[in-house]
Amino acid sequence: MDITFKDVDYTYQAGTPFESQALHDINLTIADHSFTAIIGHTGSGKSTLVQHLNALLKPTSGTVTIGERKITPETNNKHLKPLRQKVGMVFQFPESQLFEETVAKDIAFGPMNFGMSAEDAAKKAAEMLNLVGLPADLLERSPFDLSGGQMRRVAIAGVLAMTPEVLVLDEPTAGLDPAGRREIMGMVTQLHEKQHLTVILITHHMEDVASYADHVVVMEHGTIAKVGKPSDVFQDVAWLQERQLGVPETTEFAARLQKQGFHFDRLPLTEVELAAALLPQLPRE
Amino acid sequence: MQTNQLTKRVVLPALLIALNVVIARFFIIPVPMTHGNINLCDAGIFVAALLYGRRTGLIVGGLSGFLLDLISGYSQYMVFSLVVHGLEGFIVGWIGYQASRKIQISALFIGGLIVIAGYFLTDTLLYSLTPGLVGIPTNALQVLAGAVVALPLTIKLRQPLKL
Amino acid sequence: HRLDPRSKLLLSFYYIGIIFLANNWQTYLVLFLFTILAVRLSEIKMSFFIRGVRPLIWLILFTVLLQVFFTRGGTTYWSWGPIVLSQFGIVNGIYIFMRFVLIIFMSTLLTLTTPPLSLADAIEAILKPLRVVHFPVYEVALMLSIALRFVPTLMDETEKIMNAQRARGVDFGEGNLFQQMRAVVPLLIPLFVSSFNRAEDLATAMEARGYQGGEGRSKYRVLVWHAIDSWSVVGFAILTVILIWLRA
Amino acid sequence: MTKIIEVEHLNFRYPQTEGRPALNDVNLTIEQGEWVAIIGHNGSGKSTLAKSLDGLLPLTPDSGTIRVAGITLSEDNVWNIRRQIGMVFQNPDNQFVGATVEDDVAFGLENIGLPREEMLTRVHAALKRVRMLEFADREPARLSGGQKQRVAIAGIIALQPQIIILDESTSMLDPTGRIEVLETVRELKEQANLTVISITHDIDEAANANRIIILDDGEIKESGTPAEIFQYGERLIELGLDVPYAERLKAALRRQNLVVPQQYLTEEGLVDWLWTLHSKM
Repeated sequence: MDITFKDVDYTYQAGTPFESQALHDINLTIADHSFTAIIGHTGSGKSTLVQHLNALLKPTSGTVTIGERKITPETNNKHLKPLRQKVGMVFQFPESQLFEETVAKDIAFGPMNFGMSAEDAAKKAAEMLNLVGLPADLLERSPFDLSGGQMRRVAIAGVLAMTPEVLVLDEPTAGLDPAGRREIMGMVTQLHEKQHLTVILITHHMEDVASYADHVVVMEHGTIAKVGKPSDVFQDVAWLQERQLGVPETTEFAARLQKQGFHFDRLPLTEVELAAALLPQLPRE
Repeated sequence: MQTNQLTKRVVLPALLIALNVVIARFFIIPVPMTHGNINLCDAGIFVAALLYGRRTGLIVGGLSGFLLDLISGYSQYMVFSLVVHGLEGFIVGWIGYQASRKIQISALFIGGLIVIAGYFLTDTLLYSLTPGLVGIPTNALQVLAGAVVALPLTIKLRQPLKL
Repeated sequence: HRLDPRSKLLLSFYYIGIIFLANNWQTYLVLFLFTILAVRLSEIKMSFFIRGVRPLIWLILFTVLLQVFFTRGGTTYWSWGPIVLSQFGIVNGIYIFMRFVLIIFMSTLLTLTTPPLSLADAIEAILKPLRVVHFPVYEVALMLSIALRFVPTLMDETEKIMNAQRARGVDFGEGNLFQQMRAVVPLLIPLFVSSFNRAEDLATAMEARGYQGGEGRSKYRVLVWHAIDSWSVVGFAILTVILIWLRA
Repeated sequence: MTKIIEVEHLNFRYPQTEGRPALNDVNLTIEQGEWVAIIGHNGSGKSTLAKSLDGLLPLTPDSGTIRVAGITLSEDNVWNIRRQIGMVFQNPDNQFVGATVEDDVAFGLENIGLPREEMLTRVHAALKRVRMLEFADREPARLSGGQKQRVAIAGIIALQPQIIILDESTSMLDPTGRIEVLETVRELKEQANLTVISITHDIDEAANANRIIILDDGEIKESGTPAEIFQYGERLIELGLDVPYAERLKAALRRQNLVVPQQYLTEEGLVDWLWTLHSKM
């Protein structure tokens, strides 16, 4: 399922004295089965952009095409359910969406809204809990008794239970410790590689962009400032640093080595790449 | 050593008032021909009163009614709402706090009557008998909606709020 | 606008009180002129006030018509069964219409000129005498100000959770009343839980910053009573006297 | 050097919990002017320890002793101790009391009953020092997370404490906000000789410290300089910290069969080492 933005503008509270343009002239294609990272400052329009992916917001002008479905400013708010089922959204701090008495019921909530029977949804819940790496004995516990990290995974399981084809994650690791961050990112990679989900990730961690994404979109003041493969986008270290967006640590470190006198054809993104590039430039014992 | 129980007696009602204002501003169901709409602020007052008792019910009811009227431009009702919703919260909390389900339902019923009667008197006093009478069905619908939402909430909130 | 919130609040309430003094065309006229003067002094566009009336327009018309057609007395111009168009009816209809408009104008004026925050200060100041009977004046004012400070925060949160649940297939604002009310449960539970957690955090933070109850605190915000406040009070006093004098 | 915090045999268990206590025989001394980072995985007792120092936990007399600036923590002088300690918590929204920036900074001053004239000068000065003066009349809803945390810091320094505790204060911020807050704390520490205790998962924040303390299951497991602790490499992950970049690169080079120095190198150090090696070619 490809997703295409064509000339998309979005204005909050259009037609009122408080109107403010959040997106301007967005043209973007997100290919099926790709892993796209969206980076940019708070307020650059990242969150507004992803809310167009399942028509939580409709463009004020332009068209968003999600698979077969075209969303225009005139699109009716009804009959959006099939779309919402196909595009799963994990918002920032998703644990705040938990509300049911048990973990099982909460995970089953989404699928049941999309018409799954209670029985199937219960099965799905057990399956998804396992998928996010939590033990089955949590199923009948109250989600509010779990630790913060566990709550977050239950919330993600609740989104995955809708069996979406596209998974959108808005800073899924915010506020977690490094171990928790690794586990969540590991899980997302698995979903992308094994279940072939299209993944769209909003993040501030350039390391994650470098390690996982095959595409990166740089947002600035509601427009797309740059788009491309991470290995291309991160070459321009100065451009990114000017915008205080940062680059992967390896890239920054390699740029420093380059100033010292080392030579790189292209700046590497991960320490493994850097080590490989350094090896011919160092004496062997 | 001190714990923060005393401070919480100020802060928790304050947050519930804020939440109530938000709930009332967000969930407005238009009703033609009357005050224009009903909102869910009674649901919030009922929940506060049933979960935390008459003191919290009184404060949350009275002050959220008071604030809401100012913010929504009905400030002629401010003082009346303070009294009516305050009394509503107090009575519901008094009767329904830690009581059986049946008693809680009757508490909500009485609370609802207080609101209906209170606004009937207010409108009659401010304007005339007709607006007072016209308000009765709207207010009845509003407290009914509040009660229908509040009851399942109080059950489901016990666990997460550790009550 | 420039008035102290204390005088604004008290005078608005007082105004609603003296509206009851009006009972003939002279008194209503005086009140009307006074209100228009107040509106002019506020420098707020008339359209805002008209907008305040609009949601109530059906109720007002309905009430006025009932008054007009069901009041007997004076000259009868026209009648059809129980419905009468009489002199008293028309006069009463005009009076009730005036009362609606006057109250709504004054209430709109208060809302538009009073930032809710200054209200907390005003209430604290007005209720201060009640401390004698151990009424927790500081606590009430603090509650109001904390509540106001958290309204935008919880607004954002509501929006966020609403989006999250919509993404999970909930339809808000659709279907019949019962369906609409069912839809709010997945939203209200997280909101209550979050408010509760915020209260816990905030209470801890406040104690860490030395909050130990209202006693012994000093005030950073102060209200200043200006000459204009005194003049407004005088204005209202004169108005009262005129009204009593003109009453039938 | 003066000891500003002395903790002896501190034990604590949350009421109505079973299993391990949250703090188990913690002994700790912190010198005035020190910056100490406390790390540990989630649930290791870091925040509990921080709260106990400020008397924010229902401690009992047999819990052990806590001395802050020479005062032994007890029911009677908890408020004196709180005046010595300023705490910045994790969620920027949930510690903002005032309806505007200046009201919030004044909140702590109102609590101690400071006269209004004095408050005006202190609020002004504090906001200036965290560079938030032009936001004085703003409402919190219009501020970024980093700005809210800076207001929280202003509220603390207005009270002129000797100690600042950062309880995961940067964990909910974006990278810009994190840098803002850390810069602010670093500056203030220099100017006022503050003692800083920061509880964190952030490697850059930990690198600022003079000393890192590792907490695990409510017990102090280790304590050392950042250089000593950072040598742990991959093990740092389970202790709630990232692996420093230099260590990660060293590991990658080692996998390429290169012999790398054992001891911890800063990034600077690693550049130098690589360059020296390169020059031998």
